[in-house]
Formats: sequence, structure tokens, C-alpha cells
Amino acid sequence: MSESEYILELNGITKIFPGVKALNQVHFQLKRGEVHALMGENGAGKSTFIKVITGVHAAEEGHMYLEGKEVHFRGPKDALDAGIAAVYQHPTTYPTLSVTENIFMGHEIIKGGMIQWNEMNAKAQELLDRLHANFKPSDEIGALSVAQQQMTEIAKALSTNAKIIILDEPTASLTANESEELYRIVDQLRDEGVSIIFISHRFEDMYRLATRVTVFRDSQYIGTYDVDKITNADLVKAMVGREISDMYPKPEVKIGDEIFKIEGMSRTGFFKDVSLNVHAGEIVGMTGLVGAGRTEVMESVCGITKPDSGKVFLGGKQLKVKKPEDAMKEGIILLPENRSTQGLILSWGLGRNVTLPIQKKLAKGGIFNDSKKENELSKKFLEEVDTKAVTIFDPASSLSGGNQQKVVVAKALAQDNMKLVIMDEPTKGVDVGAKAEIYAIMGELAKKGYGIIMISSEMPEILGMCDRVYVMCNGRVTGCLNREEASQERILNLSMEHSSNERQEEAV
Amino acid sequence: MENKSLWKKITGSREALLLAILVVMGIFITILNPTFFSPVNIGQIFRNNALTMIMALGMLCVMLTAGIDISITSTLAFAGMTIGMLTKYNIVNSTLALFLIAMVMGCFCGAMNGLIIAKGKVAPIICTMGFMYIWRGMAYVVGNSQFASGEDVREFAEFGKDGTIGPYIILIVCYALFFWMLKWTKFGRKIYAVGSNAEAARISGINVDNTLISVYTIMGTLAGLAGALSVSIYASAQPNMQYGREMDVIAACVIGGVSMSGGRGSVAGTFLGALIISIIAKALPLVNVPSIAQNTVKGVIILVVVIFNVITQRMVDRQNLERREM
Amino acid sequence: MAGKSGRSINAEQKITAKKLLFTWEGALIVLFILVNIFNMNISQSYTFANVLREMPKYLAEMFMVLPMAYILVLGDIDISVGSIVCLTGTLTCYISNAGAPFPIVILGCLAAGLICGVINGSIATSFPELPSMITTLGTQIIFRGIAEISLGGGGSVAYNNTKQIMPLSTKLGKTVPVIILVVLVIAIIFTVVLQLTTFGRSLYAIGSNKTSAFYAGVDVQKCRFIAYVLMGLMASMCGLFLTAYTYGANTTTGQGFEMEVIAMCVFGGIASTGGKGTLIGGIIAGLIITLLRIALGQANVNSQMILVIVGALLIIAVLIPGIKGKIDEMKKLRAAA
Amino acid sequence: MKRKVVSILLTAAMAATLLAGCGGSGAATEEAAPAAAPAAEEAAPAAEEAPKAEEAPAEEAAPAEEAGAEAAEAATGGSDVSGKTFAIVVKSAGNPYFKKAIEGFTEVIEGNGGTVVVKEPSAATVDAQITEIQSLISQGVDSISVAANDENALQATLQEAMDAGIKVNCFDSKVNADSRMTFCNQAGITEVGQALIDAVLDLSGGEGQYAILSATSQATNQNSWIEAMKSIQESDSKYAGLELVEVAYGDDEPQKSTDQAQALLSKYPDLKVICAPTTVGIAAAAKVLQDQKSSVKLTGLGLPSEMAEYIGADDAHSCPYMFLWNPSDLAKLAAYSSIALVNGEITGAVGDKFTAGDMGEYTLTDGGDGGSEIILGPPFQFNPDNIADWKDVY
Repeated sequence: MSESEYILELNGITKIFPGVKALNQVHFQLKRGEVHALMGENGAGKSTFIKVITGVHAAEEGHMYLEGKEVHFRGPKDALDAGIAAVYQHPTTYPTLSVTENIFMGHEIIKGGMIQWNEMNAKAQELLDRLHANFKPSDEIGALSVAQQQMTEIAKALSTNAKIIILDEPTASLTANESEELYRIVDQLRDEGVSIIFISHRFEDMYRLATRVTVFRDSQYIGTYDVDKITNADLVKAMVGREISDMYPKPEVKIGDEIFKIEGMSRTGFFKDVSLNVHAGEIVGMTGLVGAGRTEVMESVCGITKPDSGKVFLGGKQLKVKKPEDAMKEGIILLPENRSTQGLILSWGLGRNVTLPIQKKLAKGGIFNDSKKENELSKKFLEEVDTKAVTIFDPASSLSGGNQQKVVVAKALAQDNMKLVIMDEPTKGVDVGAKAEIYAIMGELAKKGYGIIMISSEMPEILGMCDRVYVMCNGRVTGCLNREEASQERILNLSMEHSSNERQEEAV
Repeated sequence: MENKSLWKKITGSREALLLAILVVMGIFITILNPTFFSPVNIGQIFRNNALTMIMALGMLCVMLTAGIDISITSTLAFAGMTIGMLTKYNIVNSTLALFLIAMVMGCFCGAMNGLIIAKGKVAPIICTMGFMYIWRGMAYVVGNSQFASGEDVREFAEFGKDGTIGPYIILIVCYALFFWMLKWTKFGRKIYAVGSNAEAARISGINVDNTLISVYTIMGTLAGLAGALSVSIYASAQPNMQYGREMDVIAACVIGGVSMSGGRGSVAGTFLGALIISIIAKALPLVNVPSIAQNTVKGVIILVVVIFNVITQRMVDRQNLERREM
Repeated sequence: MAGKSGRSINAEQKITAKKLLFTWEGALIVLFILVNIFNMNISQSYTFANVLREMPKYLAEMFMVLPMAYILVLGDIDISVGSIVCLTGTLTCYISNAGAPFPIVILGCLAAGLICGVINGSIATSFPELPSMITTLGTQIIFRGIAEISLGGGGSVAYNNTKQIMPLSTKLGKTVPVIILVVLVIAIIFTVVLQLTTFGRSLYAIGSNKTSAFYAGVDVQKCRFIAYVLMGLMASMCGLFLTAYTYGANTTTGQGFEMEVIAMCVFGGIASTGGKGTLIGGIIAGLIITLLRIALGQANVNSQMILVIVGALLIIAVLIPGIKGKIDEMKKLRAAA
Repeated sequence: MKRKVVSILLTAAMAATLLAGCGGSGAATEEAAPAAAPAAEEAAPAAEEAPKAEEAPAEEAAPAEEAGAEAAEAATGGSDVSGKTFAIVVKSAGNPYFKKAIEGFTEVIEGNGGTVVVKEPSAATVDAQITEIQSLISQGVDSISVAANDENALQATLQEAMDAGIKVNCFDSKVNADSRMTFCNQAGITEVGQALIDAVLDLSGGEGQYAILSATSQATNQNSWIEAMKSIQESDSKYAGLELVEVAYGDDEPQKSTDQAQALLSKYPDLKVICAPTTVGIAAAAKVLQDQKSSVKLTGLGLPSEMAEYIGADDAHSCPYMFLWNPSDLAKLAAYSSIALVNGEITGAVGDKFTAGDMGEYTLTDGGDGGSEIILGPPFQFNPDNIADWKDVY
């Protein structure tokens, strides 16, 4: 009987948000004690699907069966009670509370009307030990690293004695070692009989852990495959819907003179003694693990944060950058990593977003906003990057991730004094089609002779697009590889060189 | 590692710091005026500030959810004025009944705040500002230009008379109850959760709206209780009673380490914060600081305490960064 | 450039009368007209001349609506303004009573307000972690405290040389109070700056998303500082004109103004959470509340009742966007299905 | 479409609120008028007796029940002012003292055929009073009687009123000479000061420490009485044994007054008398003393209804006797003087005379500040013998 084989089964789930169909008739089957990967591009509906399972969202259509019985969750509480726990992509911790409080939030141990703190602390310690965590139950969550917060979330899921645990991109912000630790934990859980749904963008995760994989695309169910029977190419095709041929249109550009240089820049606690340079027409990659200090270096260059020491040169001239405006005046443009919180004002129209950095330049007499000029200009640049929008007055929040990123690019292009472009994870959360377009724009910019720095964690785009790659590890530049020298192995090697040593030190 | 935890304990424990400030203040005042540290005086500090102290508990809950309530003294006046009139005209004379009526009224006022803030998604300060005007106006309407005082409330005032233990018992019960509620019950956890990360709370199955409504209802109920207590202690009900004192209550919480952005704060801290505010009010006349300087001293203390807190937090962050190896 | 699909994006904004009417400001204008009709019905004394005459006291508060709109648009709040009014009013009297010529008196008053604003601004920008509600609560108590101390045992000070300050409370052509013209000019400047200049745009950017604004090169702390300083300055204008109308100051001067001013802004559609609303809305709302209070006063409605009405209006006004949002959402849901 | 509905709802809701608010308050004002009538009967004895009360520490002045009829007659006496509107502006809403004043004022004006407009500002601030007076100017009333929250602050507004032809007088708390035509003073400053210092002397047994618990530090009346007390004390050697240790300010707030009273007790163990020339302060202090069973005695100015609880000659009561005038009479005097001003009988010049109904004839005297004043009479003493008769009156 199929009912007994599947611990969780969902049929024909449809979820509608204002204006969009987030899920359209999707299916899903989870076997008892299996690790099931759920894959798909950003915006494919994975996260929404998870929230339907955990009762956060109520589906408009469809049925859900838990151990063969149909269930209707009215809220997250019901799902928790039914033994389904989730660890979300962005840790949903309570930053002001302790680890114990976080773990037991919502299912405190209560005896005689009193919360049993001692028992809970002991239990929390037990859970943390089980996960080999290096922090204490009494620590405040806000002070912990993202990885540690993630671990707390897993401990929380464990503490509910859940039968089904959902992990939504748990490795996204973990280092290789931490990921390894997580794999171990997942294996352990599976052996204990817990069924696990695992969402990840990393193929590595899937191969390492899952036995079956379900793919979603454009809010629809595409198929479920056995991991050992499907090829990588087929899986990619299932995810993006077509074969990607020329993903990385790296143009042949003659590299010019050095235009940008950082010398010995340090910022306590973030990076130390960083030096690098960029030539005209060159695309320079910066990679390394999340938290290696790549973004922080570039933020210091752009005046977002203040470095403790170091010099920055642009076109041979030493710069004094105190605030972002200074960097912009010099022609250093940053496309920040996080579109919704750093790159765009989501409630504003596209046009206003594009012209915000240059409003002073456009303004009549430097004071009065020139709406006409602004509209024309933003129209021009938004069209140039081929944004899918009806008018320039559409709020940025109404666009998809890829199109939002294009608006950020248009915003950068609009700055006519541009000399150096720093792109921080420009393709993060962008669908494949838009990705290719962004790479193309990057190529065009290089052709025009601008210097480009691309911060990225995605190996293929680093290898595909960059002339040179700087690798950072734990706040230091550990190496610089030419296009010819660069390979996945060498980059990984450089990005982890110190990690293992440091790990040992910490353990002592 | 050991060093760090010790340092962290000292700077991290807001309560210890406040206690130290209190002790220093106490010693200082006692040197200037030895009568300060007498049982009578200490008793009076608690009695005269019972209202602030009780309402600070409710404000603690409200601020834990990242909200604020500036309508409390209006609620207090509305409830206080109503029972004052009831007993003046001998409609209700039972002390217990009057207390209950005041609390039910406060509960209603608070629930209105909660409903509009939770369901209408209105910023707490704006919503409670509206009700600040409304309930205060209602207090005048109820009073119809009458006070209830002295003889009118004689029987009721017996409860809060100097020398009786009624107000102290209410104070102790409230603090014990809230200490228990916030630390030892599920509901208390929910309040912290909603203030610390409302989205996470929603995802983990906490009904955020209901928690908010409850919190404002609790605040209102306490304001109603404080209204009754005010009438009893001062043997007078006036429509302008405790006008402007909501800021004292907020100040007590802020000094006590309750974060305005939610999720952080404790009953012990609130108690100490309220105590500091009370002692300032009590001590200044005793040490011959003209009472007109009272406000300035209070304002300076609020700013110093919050800024000191920010600076220590920055130092701790800085130290954490420096410890990071590279 | 790359990937051009020839898609064109519309950059023409169609402004129709209907659209304008359904903005908050449009609704306020309609309400403004309705309120005037209502006012004329409840009070026979509601004539243009009488309204002009009664306006000045309220207009003094209107000075503060202008910069308060800036501060609310930033997503901040300043509850110390009532105290600044008190402090600057007090100082104005002392400066004049010490025998200073009138220009010095005015400058002294404005300088005092400026300093208060600088203090607020410095604290707010040096400690951006602190909610502005707390820091201005502190300065609220301190500013009034300083005024109380300087007023001393008497608690009030008279402006002895009343002839000197009279020009501020005179009426041009015996009908139009000077203050109306001053407020008008300053209101136009503030409105133009907020709605039409790069500085105004920056304020909205900060209020909508502080981080994005910062990344886009907006000097967040400088803008906040300027807003607080303007707030202090305008509070001192209020203090100055209030002194001109009361020939003195006392410890209760300006009490509760902060809430009235914030109420006017919020009623005008300027959200306390930042980034929303226009000063035009704030000003119309201020006028609506003012005219309503004048007419209700003329009809001898109980002053407490007036407060209840203002409070109720405020709550209804802030509830409407939420209700409208819910309706729009339901509409979209239906469209998607 | 939905938008339209929302907008309509918005405007409708607002209109509804306005109407509701208006209706409610309208009812309230109407209610106030009939309420004044029965109250007037109660106040009547006071009308008869209080002004005639003898010297300050008068032994007794029992309210004469038979005076009721006379008072009713008084209400109809005086000159006719039908068609004229008289406004009374009190310090703030919700104060029973002024409630009595309003009743007295209304009784006289309506008894003479005039119309009364009552203005109770929302807060006891100058700003609120200015708004109210401005509104009265718009309405074109004939006379304004104001109990000022600040001596100078109303000058511009009141001058504007006088320029508009409105007669302005003040009662209870005066405005400066430029802002008024005359001032109905409840009691001469010296008389009050004399009465209070004599009471202190009496209660202290001739010597010892005493303290004053006042209202706000800027309260005009209290400050002038305290000054009067001080100068009388200095001028006469019989007060040499008295020592004023402190003037504390309770800001007319029960809580702060309580704090201050308690502070006085703990700071000055040898304190013999507290004098509180303010109704809120005296009530708070009375409660503190009585609750603590302190031997310190209290006197000052207080409302009989609030103080009945504490007045008594034995040790169980904290206040042997205190003083006040009848607010209703004071307002009646203000009403009569307003009528006189409106009818042109007086101009506000020193030496003018007018008849205040059955209260008799009054003369405008020099107020000592460049303006004229009308003194109601010396303050009236409330003691254990008469308090029972007065406590239900006001």
C-alpha cells in the first residue's frame, strides 16, 4: 500500500498570493526515513511549498496526507504537533533570547504551571552536545554566528522529536567544515528514523545526502528522480527548462593599465592586510567562503564601513573615501549583495530607484529634482538592461528577483562617471535567463574599458567570467589566480587553507 | 575565555549595574540626610510610587513586543474617575467591587488599543495617542466637573491609607505574578518571542495578533488597577490625575533596561528602574535640591543610562571583533 | 547594449483628476471643504474674519508641523519640541528683559532653538542605535527642566517690553496677522524642499529604506541631523510667536504640543514609520483640525469633547490605509484566482 | 470602485464622529443649565452669610437656613441684561471649586435675563485659555470674566477683547492691570496673609517651626499670600517665635503634594505647623498627617467638602481649622460687576460703586498694581463647629 510507504504526501497543491500563483498543482511524496532533496531555481516555489507543509500558508487547493491520513493544518502549531519541524533558509531565531529559550520556544517543558528551566537547560546542552556545538545554552543568539544560529534551529527541530524535519538551504551560509558537520547530523537523524526534506542549490549536498530528488520549476511540479539515476545535465535541464549553451559570454578584451589598487587594508575582526589591483577592461573575481571578508573589503572601499588602515588608489590617485557618496563621486560603483535591503527601495518606483544616486547631478541647480530628465534617463537605462516592467513607476517590489537585479544594474549604469564596478553576488537568486543577461552586460562593461570586480561564491561564474580571481580566506587574501591557472580545486584549496588550522586552534 | 565571561557578566547584567547605581544613590542621600533610610520613608517610596511601579509592569510587556502605550494615564483617570463617582454617589461602595470595576474598565480600554494595533496594523504610539485624548476626555465627561475626595471616598480610601498594607500587597502580588508570568509561563515566552522576532514567532505557530491584544489588555487592566489604587491612596479622584505621568512609566522601563525595539527586558530591571525614578522624586526634597530641578535630574539620568548602555554594547562588540583570529 | 528585446517601458505618468482625488491629499481636500460646510452650520461666528483672528495660536503650532513631517518621513520622532518651545519662550523673555534690542532677542531665541536641535541631532546621529523616542524623551524632560530651573520659584516670566515684541502679533491692514504670512512663506519653503528637492527625496529614501539609501550615497546621518536642527529652529519660531501672543512664558508653555503636532502630521497621511505622506497632506490636516477646533469652540462644545473628537478622528484616519490595503489585497487575490 | 467606497466611508465616518461628538457635548451643556438651578438653592446660604463674616479668625458664621428665600429674591434683583451674553472662563475643566463658581455666575446672569457661556479649558494652561477667549471674541459676547492661569500671558488676547468692545474682568486669579477692567478679589492679600499667619501662630502655641506647602511655584495667588505672610511676620514682634523652614511646592498634584508633605515631616522633626494655602495641597497634607497620626497641625485654604474628613479639634484630626471664601459668591460678585460694566454703571476706575444684588454695595479699590479690584471680604473660617453645615455646599 502506498499509504504506508509514504509518511507525507501532497497532491495538487495550489497557493495564490496577491497577483501571483506561487504554487500550481504540485505533488510531493516523502518516504519514511529518507532524505529527499527538493530542488529548483529561486522563485520556483520551494519555500512557499515548505510553508504550506508547515502550516504557515494555507493552500487554496490540494490535499495533504500524513501517514496516509488527510490533514488540514490551520497554523504552524498544528504542523508542529503533528511532528513536522522546519529549519528555514534565513534563521528565524529570536536574537534577544538565549539558546535554550530559542530551542524551546513554543514547546517549553512545563510542570505544575512552571517552566522547568533547569531541565530545559540540561536538555538544550544535551542537544548541543549531540550536534557537537561549540556554544552554551545560556548564550544570546544575536551574538552567535549564522552557522551557530542554524545549529540552534536544528537543535530546535530535534527538540520537538519531529518525525519530519525540513531543512531549507541549510548549507547556504556554512563553511565546508560546518557543512560536513551538518551532513553528519543529517545522516544521524536519518538513521534514527527521521524523514528529511532538504532544499539546496548545491548539487554536492544532494549527491551527498539525498536518495531522491523532486524538482519544481515556475511554481510547477516537474518530476521526482532517484539521485543515483539522473545525470547532472538532465537535472539542470529539469530545473531551468532548457539547455544552457553559452552561459558565460566572456568577451575578448584587451586588458589595459592598472586603474585600481588596494594596499594593505585592514579592519579589525573582518579582514587583514588586503591588497589587490584591477586593470582597465578586466573582470576580477573575488571568491572564498561566505564570511571570508570579501564583501567587507569592498564595503570599506566604498565608504560603507571605515577600514582601520590601508590605502586605496584609483587611476594612480590615492582616494579619501569617508562615505559612499565620496566613492561614487570618484567613479566607484557598488552593486550590493542584498537587493531588497541594500540595493533598492522596494516601495519606490523603478525610475526613482535608478536615479537616486544621481539625483543631485540631474537636479536643476543641484537642488530641485528634474523629474522629466530623471524619467527619460531611467527609461533609457531600464530598457538597456531589458527590465520586464510596464512603466518606470511600477514599485520595485512588484518585480521578480532577476528583474530587480537588472534595476540595480541600471542604477549603476546611470552613473556616467563610472570607472570601477563592484558587483557583490550579482546573480544570487537570479533565474538562469537573467543570469546570462547580467553576464552579457558585464562583458559589455569590460569592453568599454571599465574595471570590474565580481564577488561570487558560484564557482562556474567565477571560472567562466573572470580574468583573474582573488581568493580570500578568513579575512586574508590567500591567493590570486589567472584565468588559465584557475580551477575549482585550486580555488577551494586556497579558500580553506587556514580554515582547518584555525578550527583546531579553536577546539583547543 | 574566563576573563571574557566575567567582563560580560558585569557589563551584561543590567540589573547588577542598576543595583550599584541604587546603592550609590542610597548612600549619597543618606549621608546628606540620615532620615532617608528609615523604614517609614522607604515604605512611603513604595506607596507613593505604587502606581508607576504597577504600570511599569504593563509597560514592560508592551515594550517587550516593541510597542508603546502612552494612553495609560488617561485610562487610569477614566477608570479612577468612574469609581470615584460611583462611590461618591453611593452607587457602589464595596472596595473589592470598585477595584474590579476599575480593572474591567482598564481591560476594555486596553483591549481597544490592542485590537486596533494588532488588527488595524496601526503604529502603537499613534493609536495610543488617539486614545490618550479620548479616555482623558471621557474622564472629564464622567466627572462632570466634580471631584471625589475626602469624605466621598472615605470607605474606599481606608484601603490605601498610610499605614495599611493594602497597596504593598497589591504591589508584591503584581510583581510576583509578572515575574512568574514572564519567566515561567508559556504566555511570557510568547511575549518575548513576538518582540524579538515577530515573523519567526508567526512561523513557529505563535498567534502574534492575540499576543499583542493580550499585552495591551494587560496594560490597560493594570492602568485601571492603578486608577483604583490612586483614588484609594490619595483619597481623591480628579479627571486630570497622573496627567503626563506615562512618561515616568516609560522612563522607568527604559532605565530598567527594557529595549524599545522589543524582546529585551526583565521584571527585576523594571522594578529597579521604577525604584530609581521613585527615589529621585522622593530624595530631591530631602537633600534640599529644589524640586524644580527634579525633571532635569530625571532627564539626565535617562540619557546617561541609555547612552552608557550603548557605549558598553559597542565596547563588547569591539572586543568580540578583536578576539576574532585572522 | 546586451540582450535587447526592444521592450519599451512607459515613462509617461498619467495624472487624472480622479487619481488625484483618491490620494490621501485629495480625500483631505474634500474633507476640508466638508469640514468648512459643517463648521458654518454649527457656528454663526464662523466667519472669515473670525477664523483669521483665531488662527494665530494654532499657526504657532503649524511651524512645528513642517519639520515634524521631515522627522516622521525619516522614520524618527521628536517628542521634545513642546519643551523647546517652553525653553526658547523663556529665554526670549529673559533676553529682552535684560535690555537687548529686538533683533538680538529674535536671534537669541532662534539660536536657543537651534542649539536644542543640535543637541537632539547630535545624540540621534552619534547613537543611531537608540530609538529617537527615548533620546527625545530624555531631552524633553531636560529642556523643560532647564526652563523650570531658570524660571525659578516664580515659575513664570513676563515680557516686560511688550511694545518691542508687538510687531510679531500685529495685523497687516488690521485683518491679516503677520504670523499667517510668516507661516505661509515658511510652509511653502518646507513643502517645496520636501517634495521637489534632492534633500527631500533623500529624506523619503532614508525613511523607506535606510540601508539602501546609505548605499546609494545618501548621507543618512547628515540628513537626520539637519531635520532635527530644523525642528529645533521651528520650535523656537513657535516659542517666539507664542511669546508675542502671551507676553511671557511659564512652565506649562508648549505642554502637549508635541502630540498635537504629531497628530496633525499623522492625520495628514505622514506615517510614523517613515517614507510616506506629503507635507501638503500634513498642512491640510493641520488646517482641518485647527478649523474644526475653532468652530467647535465657537459652538461652545466642551473642550474635553473636542479632544475626544480629535482623538477619534486620528484613530479613524490611521485605520483607513490598513482597511484599504486589506480590500486591495482581496481584490488582487480574486484577480489571481 | 473600491477606492471610491473607501473615500466615501472616510468622509462619512468623520462626519459621523463630528456629529456624534457634537451631539454628546451639546447634551452636556444643556444638562449643565438645569443642574445649576437646584445647586443655586444650596449655595444660597453662602450668598447671604459669607461676605458678612467677621474678622479673620471669626468664631462662627453658621449658614442661615432662612436666608434661602432672600437669596432666591436676590437672583432676580439687579438690572436687566436680557439679550446680553456673559462668558466665564475658568482655569481648567473638572474642578469642583470652579463648578461652584460657574453655578453662582450662571444664577446671577440668568436671573437678570442674560445668557451665560461657560468655557472650561482642557488644561490649566495659558494656551488653552487663549483659545477659549479668542473663541469668545468671535462669538461677540458682551463680557468675559476670567480666572487666569497666568498674570501676564492673557494680556494681548484680553486687550483684543476690550478693543472689540467686550467688558473684561477677572476673578479668583487676576491678570495684570493692562488686561482687565477690574478684578474681583476673593479676599485682600493682606487679609489672607494675616489670617494664615495668625492661624499658624495659634496652632504652634506661639513659637516653633512651620512650613508652607504651596501649589505650583508660579501660582500668582499663593505667591502673593506667602509674601504677605512673610512681611506680616517680620513687621510684628509677636510672630518672632515662628520660623518658616521651607516653602514646598506640590504643583497641585495629589501625588507630588503627598511627597512634599512627607518630606517636610521627615526633614523637620520639630515641625509644628504646616500651612497649605491651596486646596489640593491641604487635602494631601491633611491625609498624610492624619494617616501618620502626626502631632503636626495643619491649616490653610481648603474646600470644606474635601476637608470635612480632617477637620476636628482633637488629635484624631489633622486640621483644627482652615479658611476659604465661597467660590459661588466670588463668581456672583464677578457676575454683578460684569453686569455693571456692561450697563455702563462702572468703568473699572477706582472709586466706582455698584450694587451687587442682595450682596450689597461694593466699591472698586486700588489693587496695588495700577488696576482696580473689588474685595469680596475676609476669608471665612471653617472649624469643627461649622464644617458639617458646609461640607455639602461646596
